[in-house]
Amino acid sequence: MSMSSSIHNQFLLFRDLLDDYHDRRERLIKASRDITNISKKTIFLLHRLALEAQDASARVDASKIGLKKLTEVQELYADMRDELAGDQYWRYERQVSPGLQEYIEALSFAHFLEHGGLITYEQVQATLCGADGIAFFPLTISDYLLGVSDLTGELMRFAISGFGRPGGRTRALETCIFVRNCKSDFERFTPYVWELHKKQVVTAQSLSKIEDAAYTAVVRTSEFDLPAEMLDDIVNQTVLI
Amino acid sequence: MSMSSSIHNQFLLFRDLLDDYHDRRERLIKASRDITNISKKTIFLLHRLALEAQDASARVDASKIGLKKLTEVQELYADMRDELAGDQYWRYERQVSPGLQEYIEALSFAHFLEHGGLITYEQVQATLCGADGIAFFPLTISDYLLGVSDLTGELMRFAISGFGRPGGRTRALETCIFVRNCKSDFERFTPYVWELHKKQVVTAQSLSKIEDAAYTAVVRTSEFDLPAEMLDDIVNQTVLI
Amino acid sequence: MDSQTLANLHQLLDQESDLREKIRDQVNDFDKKTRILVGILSKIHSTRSESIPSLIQTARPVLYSCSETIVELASLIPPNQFWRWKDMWCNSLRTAVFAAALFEYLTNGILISLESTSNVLGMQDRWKDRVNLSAEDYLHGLITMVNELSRLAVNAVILGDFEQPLKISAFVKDIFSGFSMLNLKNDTLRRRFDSLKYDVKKIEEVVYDVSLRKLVSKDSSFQAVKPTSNES
Amino acid sequence: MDSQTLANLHQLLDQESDLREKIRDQVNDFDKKTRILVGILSKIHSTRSESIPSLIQTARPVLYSCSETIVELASLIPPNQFWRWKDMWCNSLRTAVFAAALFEYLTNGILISLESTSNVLGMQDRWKDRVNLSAEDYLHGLITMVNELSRLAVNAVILGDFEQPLKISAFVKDIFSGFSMLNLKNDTLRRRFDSLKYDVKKIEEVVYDVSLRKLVSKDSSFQAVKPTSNES
Amino acid sequence: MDSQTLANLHQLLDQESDLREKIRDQVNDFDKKTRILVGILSKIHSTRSESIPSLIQTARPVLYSCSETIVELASLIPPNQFWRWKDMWCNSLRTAVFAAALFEYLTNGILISLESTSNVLGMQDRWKDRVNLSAEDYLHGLITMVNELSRLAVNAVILGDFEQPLKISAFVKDIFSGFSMLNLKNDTLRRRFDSLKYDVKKIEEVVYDVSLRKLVSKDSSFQAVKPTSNES
Amino acid sequence: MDSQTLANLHQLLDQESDLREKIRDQVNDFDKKTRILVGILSKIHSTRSESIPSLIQTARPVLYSCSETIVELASLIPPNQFWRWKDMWCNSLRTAVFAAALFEYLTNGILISLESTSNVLGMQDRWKDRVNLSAEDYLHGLITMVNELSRLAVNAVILGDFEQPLKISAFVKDIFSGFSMLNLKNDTLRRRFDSLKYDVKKIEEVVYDVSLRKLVSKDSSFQAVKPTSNES
Amino acid sequence: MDSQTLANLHQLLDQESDLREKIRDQVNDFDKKTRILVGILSKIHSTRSESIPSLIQTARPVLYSCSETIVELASLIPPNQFWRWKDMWCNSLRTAVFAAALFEYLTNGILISLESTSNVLGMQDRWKDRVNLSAEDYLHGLITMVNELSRLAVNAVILGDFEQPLKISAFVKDIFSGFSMLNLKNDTLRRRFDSLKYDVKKIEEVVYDVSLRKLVSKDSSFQAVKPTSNES
Amino acid sequence: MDSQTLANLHQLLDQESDLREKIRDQVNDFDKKTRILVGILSKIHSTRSESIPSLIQTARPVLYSCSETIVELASLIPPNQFWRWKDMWCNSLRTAVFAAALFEYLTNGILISLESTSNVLGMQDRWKDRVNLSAEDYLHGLITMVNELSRLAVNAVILGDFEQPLKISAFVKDIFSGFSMLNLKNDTLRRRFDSLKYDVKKIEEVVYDVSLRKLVSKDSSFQAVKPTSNES
Ligand SMILES: [Mn+2]
Ligand SMILES: [Mn+2]
Repeated sequence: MSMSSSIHNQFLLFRDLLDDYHDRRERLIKASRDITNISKKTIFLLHRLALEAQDASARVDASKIGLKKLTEVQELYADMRDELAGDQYWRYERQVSPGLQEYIEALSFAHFLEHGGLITYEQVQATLCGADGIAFFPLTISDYLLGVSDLTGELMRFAISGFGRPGGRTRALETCIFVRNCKSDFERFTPYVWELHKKQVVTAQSLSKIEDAAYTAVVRTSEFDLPAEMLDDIVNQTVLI
Repeated sequence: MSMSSSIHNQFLLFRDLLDDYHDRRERLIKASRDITNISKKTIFLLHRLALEAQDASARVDASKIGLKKLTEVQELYADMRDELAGDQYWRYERQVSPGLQEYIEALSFAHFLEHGGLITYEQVQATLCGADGIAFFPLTISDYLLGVSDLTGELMRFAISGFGRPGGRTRALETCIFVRNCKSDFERFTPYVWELHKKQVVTAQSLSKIEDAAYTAVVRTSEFDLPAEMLDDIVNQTVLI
Repeated sequence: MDSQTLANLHQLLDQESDLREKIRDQVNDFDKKTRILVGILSKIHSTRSESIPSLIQTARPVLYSCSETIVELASLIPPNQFWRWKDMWCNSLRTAVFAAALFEYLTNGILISLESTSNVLGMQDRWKDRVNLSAEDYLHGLITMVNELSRLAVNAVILGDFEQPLKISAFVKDIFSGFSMLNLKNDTLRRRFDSLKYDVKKIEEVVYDVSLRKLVSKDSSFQAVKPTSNES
Repeated sequence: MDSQTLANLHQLLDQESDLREKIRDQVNDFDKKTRILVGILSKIHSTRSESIPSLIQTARPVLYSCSETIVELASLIPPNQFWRWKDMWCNSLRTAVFAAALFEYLTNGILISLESTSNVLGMQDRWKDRVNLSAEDYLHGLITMVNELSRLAVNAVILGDFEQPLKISAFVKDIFSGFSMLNLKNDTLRRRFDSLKYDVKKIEEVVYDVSLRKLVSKDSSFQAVKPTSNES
Repeated sequence: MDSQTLANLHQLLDQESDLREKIRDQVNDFDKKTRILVGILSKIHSTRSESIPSLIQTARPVLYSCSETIVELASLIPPNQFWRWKDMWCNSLRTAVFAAALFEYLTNGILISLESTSNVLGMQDRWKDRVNLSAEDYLHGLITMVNELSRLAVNAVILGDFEQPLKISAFVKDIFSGFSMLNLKNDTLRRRFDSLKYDVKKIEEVVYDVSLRKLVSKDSSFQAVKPTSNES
Repeated sequence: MDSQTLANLHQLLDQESDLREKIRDQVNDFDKKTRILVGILSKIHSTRSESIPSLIQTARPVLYSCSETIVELASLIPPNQFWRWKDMWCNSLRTAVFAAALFEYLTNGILISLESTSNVLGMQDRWKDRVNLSAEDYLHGLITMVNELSRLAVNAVILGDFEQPLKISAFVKDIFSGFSMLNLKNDTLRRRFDSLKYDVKKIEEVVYDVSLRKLVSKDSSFQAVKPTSNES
Repeated sequence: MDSQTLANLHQLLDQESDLREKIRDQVNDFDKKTRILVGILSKIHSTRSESIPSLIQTARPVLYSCSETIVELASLIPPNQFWRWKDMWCNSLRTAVFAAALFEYLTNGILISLESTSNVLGMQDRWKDRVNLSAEDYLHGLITMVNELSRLAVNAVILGDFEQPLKISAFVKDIFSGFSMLNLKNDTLRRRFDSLKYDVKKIEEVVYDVSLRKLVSKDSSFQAVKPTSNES
Repeated sequence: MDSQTLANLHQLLDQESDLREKIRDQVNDFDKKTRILVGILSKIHSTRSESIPSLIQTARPVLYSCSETIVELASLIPPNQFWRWKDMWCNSLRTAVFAAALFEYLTNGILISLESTSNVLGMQDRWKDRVNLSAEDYLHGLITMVNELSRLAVNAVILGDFEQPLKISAFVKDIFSGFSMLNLKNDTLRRRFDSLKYDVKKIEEVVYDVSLRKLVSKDSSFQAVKPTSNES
């Protein structure tokens, strides 16, 4: 089977190109799985620490520990930098996105514990830069929005778990307002980012659960003619006896 | 939050157990992806070599090269041996199966090229043993059947591609009979191995394609009162002119 | 395939298929026992504290009889194949763990360990590659217990027992802290752990109600709520 | 989110959305051009060899006009975002590749290289991070050409041209060997490569038919089949 | 196909198609009646106990009229084909069972039996191969009733009736423990049984709320959690 | 195909394709507006009663701006083709209906009629073959409003407003019993009607909580469950 | 809901439901007629050319009887609601178009226009807001005809008619190149257009087979691949 | 629930559950037999005509053994419950019908009737309320046979038997035109009927190939396309 050598060479080149593409894709998928795992573990860690944290400064400490753990993710992204250089990021976006969104979820949870607010797009991008200040890859608004949208689910768990702890009822109310604002703010982005629709449905469910919890607290407190804090103190004393 | 230390210790142990389980699962998933990739590349390699092979001995050589490439897979399984020791294999069966079936597909293709027949269950298991003769893990009949069932798809490609090559028509007829026997033999296993049902549907499609190809050859040859080989020769001379 | 190969594969598959049937029979049996257990235990919601011990006494033989089924399973499962078949009986096993854990709490007020549960269920170390109690099944059993305890907190108050919710609260918080230490995936355990949070919350609400009422109506007639009839 | 942040994100998303609209307009235009190309090229099946050059002459300006659209696209796409948007125009681009490759075969009887195709389509190296011809799109274009050539082999015989199938056979076998060198995944390219096998087979059948008939009826009247009217 | 076979098949398929149409008409009718029933019964949530009897009086003729539709169905269905067609009317039938069971509870405070329900709906034993009340449909009807009673417990309290939740609690627990004994393999029934658990819990919480606030006499409160008497 | 037929078909299909593009642009615009509306309206849950009017004041211009899009749509749609294109904008339209209905409830405490909603959205009778408000879309909008009101009942209590749930309860029950009368064959509407049942239950539970704790006067509480007067 | 609104909605939904039933009856009737048509037309594959006219004669009354059903439909559909209901009868209508187009080809060898088809089916311009023949349905009917003609090409050869494939080839290529010009965004139409390609190829192969074997005169063979004359 | 009701329900559900297990065992057995049948019958494609009888001889005992399973099923199913359980075995039954129909064609060249199939499978009239062969299952079996025959036409040619395709063509067209007359509302049957069209086409193409190449006598070829006699 003789083939003109120029055709042969061209197809040899294609073979290398395709093999390189598939190999790189595999490496990025694997790295992305690792990133997802670290991020999920960080979220559990943050829940654990936040639950034990009695006050704001303890929550700041919790956040710091979580952020430290997330530097492992940042290192992985630094390693992937060359694979994603130039126009390559967009070629592998679908492989990189899932892990990235999980990372953003974890990062925004840590940020919330420290600042009580939503991490900005610029702040997320800033964590994905080398020492030279150059971004490892461009952060899409879509990944940012989808990542922080997942935060609302974790905040629901945070609010429910903390319910019986000192100050938990107040925190549930605060979280309720924060999540409600998220839902309201994200709403107008849904025409632009298709998957955000589904996430908003989940956010609505989480919000409803937080509202129900806050409602329960208010209803019970309202039955007595005493300030909520005083009622809390009474309960705590009874339990301690 | 005080917790009895025995409970605490017990949950610490659970944490390690679960982390270990998830980490090992990840490692096996990654190894399985690698195995799938090597196996797929081997199948392409075998097609390439088989297409160029002019006679049986060239096909045996092709098979040898493919089998050599598959030792990479065997090494990966040797590395996984400890992870899958004792009762652990069954815990991770679902992670290991897809790659294993792809490997069996590649292996049975190489075997077919060399021997013209179906690799046996024992022969497959034998490739997955250490130097000590001990199996890395137990091979399920289900993985064996599902792996060799995929072979029929590759044989269809093999038969169609080889159609215009010297001897291709005869080989298409042989392959047709082989695949038909596979389908017939596997049929009675379908009540035992659920996924085999779907594979049989694919096998039926492949078989139909091979039959159509063989049919075309027969119909054209039948129009002339000369033996098929002589007709082939005539065609080859015309093409070469 | 030559007919010998065919026959061999066939025989192996038939053996597997037979084994599955035999396991299924045992699991049906196991299932029947745990259904009876659940039936008896559902009475705790209408039983006064003092009668709980005798209720447990009734249930204990049923729980112990589970170990017979487990022995049967252990003799059926081939070596090293624990993980292959365990899904078939894990629902029943989790229910048995739930019962054992609830017994322990109601009797001694403490959390049963995985090891003790194994013992109660008659698991033997030499079978552990065939039948054993995995951490996952143990944890599922505990969550089922907490689900039940949150109902018990409510019903105890109806029966006039204001201490039980406080005890339950302390006990369940410990378990909750234990679960918080784990890194879970998005699987059933994670989903059930999320449900556990609601149980804890419900129990806290009962504690809240009870505490405030205790103080507001110090020497309240609540204390006096006692049924007229004596039941065992 | 404060209103500034909201506004910023909004603006960015609106820009993206605008860009998509503009690209879509260009793609519609590209699509229209390639549809015309396909229309003209479908006439090869009813055109005698000698009139093929003039047929191609008619089509060439349409093909060249594609480069104008490509220039427009290149000016729209932001740096490094080639892979982000390419799916929008890849169907049109593959059709253009198909046309360029078919022209080359019909004119010179050889396979056009990726580089030449790029040139024909007016791709410029300094844009390659915005618009370029990827190997994948090039390969898809070649397969479409082979699909068409297997029809041409049949129709050439109807028109009395018994050499064309032989030429096509040799040409296509080379391409097929090239494709065989690639390691494909279970994606569209693999599926289309499978289809290519059937084209090769079809062409072989025509070669078989023609070869036998040529020999069987040596000085056959086939050779004489000539249409009466001359068309350009 | 010989023309006899064909004619037979033709007739069979046409008959089936006609029959389906006729059944559909009856089912539409049945559906209309049960929709009216549900409409009337939904008023129990805003009706004081003393007016419940007259509300039921209004609904009873509608319930009885269902038996007319059932007679029609029985005359349509060919012998032995009960199981072939029953899915078409099972929703309506379950709603009728629900109504019958709710009537019985509100009137006599007891659970209607499957047999009595059959009678109320005018089922006749000699039709049982064409139309009858299956255990499954009966149980579905009961679950719907419990769903409604958990709402009634809440609404009774709003209307100032603190005894009703206790009665409901005792009644529902009895049903619930009955269900717990059953070996429900059936998927839908199993899933709906899970919904029963939520109803029981909800009703317990209502009883808890009124007990905690001493809104009922101690005696009745105690009854609510202790429906079955002589068990250990 | 003769060239006239072809040219006609060509034109028809091109017009259709252009029209679809233009409608899509308007629908995108409509969608953006309704998303902004939903964003603003979600703030009612954290707004005290007294500030609701000013919140609505902010949202009203956005709602009114929808009528501009509707005018545009009406000018695009060819005569008689309402049913051909309506699916493209029905989601946005239903959201707009939801907003209009919620405004009406929050402002005047009454249910907006289909006709008034048409007016608010700027529908004109002379377009009814091109753009109009169908019963189905109106009903979908109402269900969305009820879904929102059940959350509002909860959130009003959080803000210390115990009367709102009672008002909502009376309002929603009225709508619910209206829906119950309708013969909903339509599958989506039927399924969403089922969601109404949950909303009604949820609101009843809120009314229960505030009644039980005497956070509202007995009278208003009674009103909430007794909207229709002369029955039983 | 006030009772007027409710009554209106009720009536609207009931009317819709009734109308759907009535349309379904007509569509069943339409369907029966087109099934008979298809039955008769399927005989073309075993009928020699000379008997085709009398076969068509048998079928023509059935085709004309379709217009009666169409009149009925036009009287049922409310003004402007063509697009609302058309999906219900579009399958039958497309089959009728197929029959009309096939008649025309077999009788006169030409392509029926959309307008003539409308006339054959008795469509009236003054109903066009209720019932009309859309371009889409017309095109679907044509594709079905081509599918049938590719079978006819094969069967004609079996019956010894070697000219028919050539005629079909010329006729179908004309249609095919017409379709190629169209901008088919519509998904089903696009997919069915792909099936056309296979038909064209199949027909070409039949022409190839008969040409190769010199079963037709050179002239006609040449015609088959050169249907359009004056293009470059 | 009173204990009698409960006990009855318990027994009913347990019986049902046991019965299901027993039926499943029989169905598994049935399935194994039919898989063996299919395995043997797939050899017809590589068996020369003269050896077909002995191949059928091998398979016949397996087919007859199916009747034993059917007897078992008939003894398990309670009176009147045919339609309740039939779905469990319908796949196996259809395969058995397929085998019986294929035997009949290969042996006698004719279509087996529904009644004969019933007899072959050992169905007894006195069981018809428990086990019988429905028209639907019979038709499914026939379609499977036609699917197989279209492959047999191809494979017979490979084995050098050019007459078989003609016989198959006549036989299948007869069945096809029978099916065309039926009013198939049933969705699955309708969809599978569509697959028949492909089979008919495929077989026609085989007949075409052998006719074109004069591999069969003109007469038999003509018969293949001309099964029905007195038509115009
Ligand atoms: Mn999450
Ligand atoms: Mn493969």
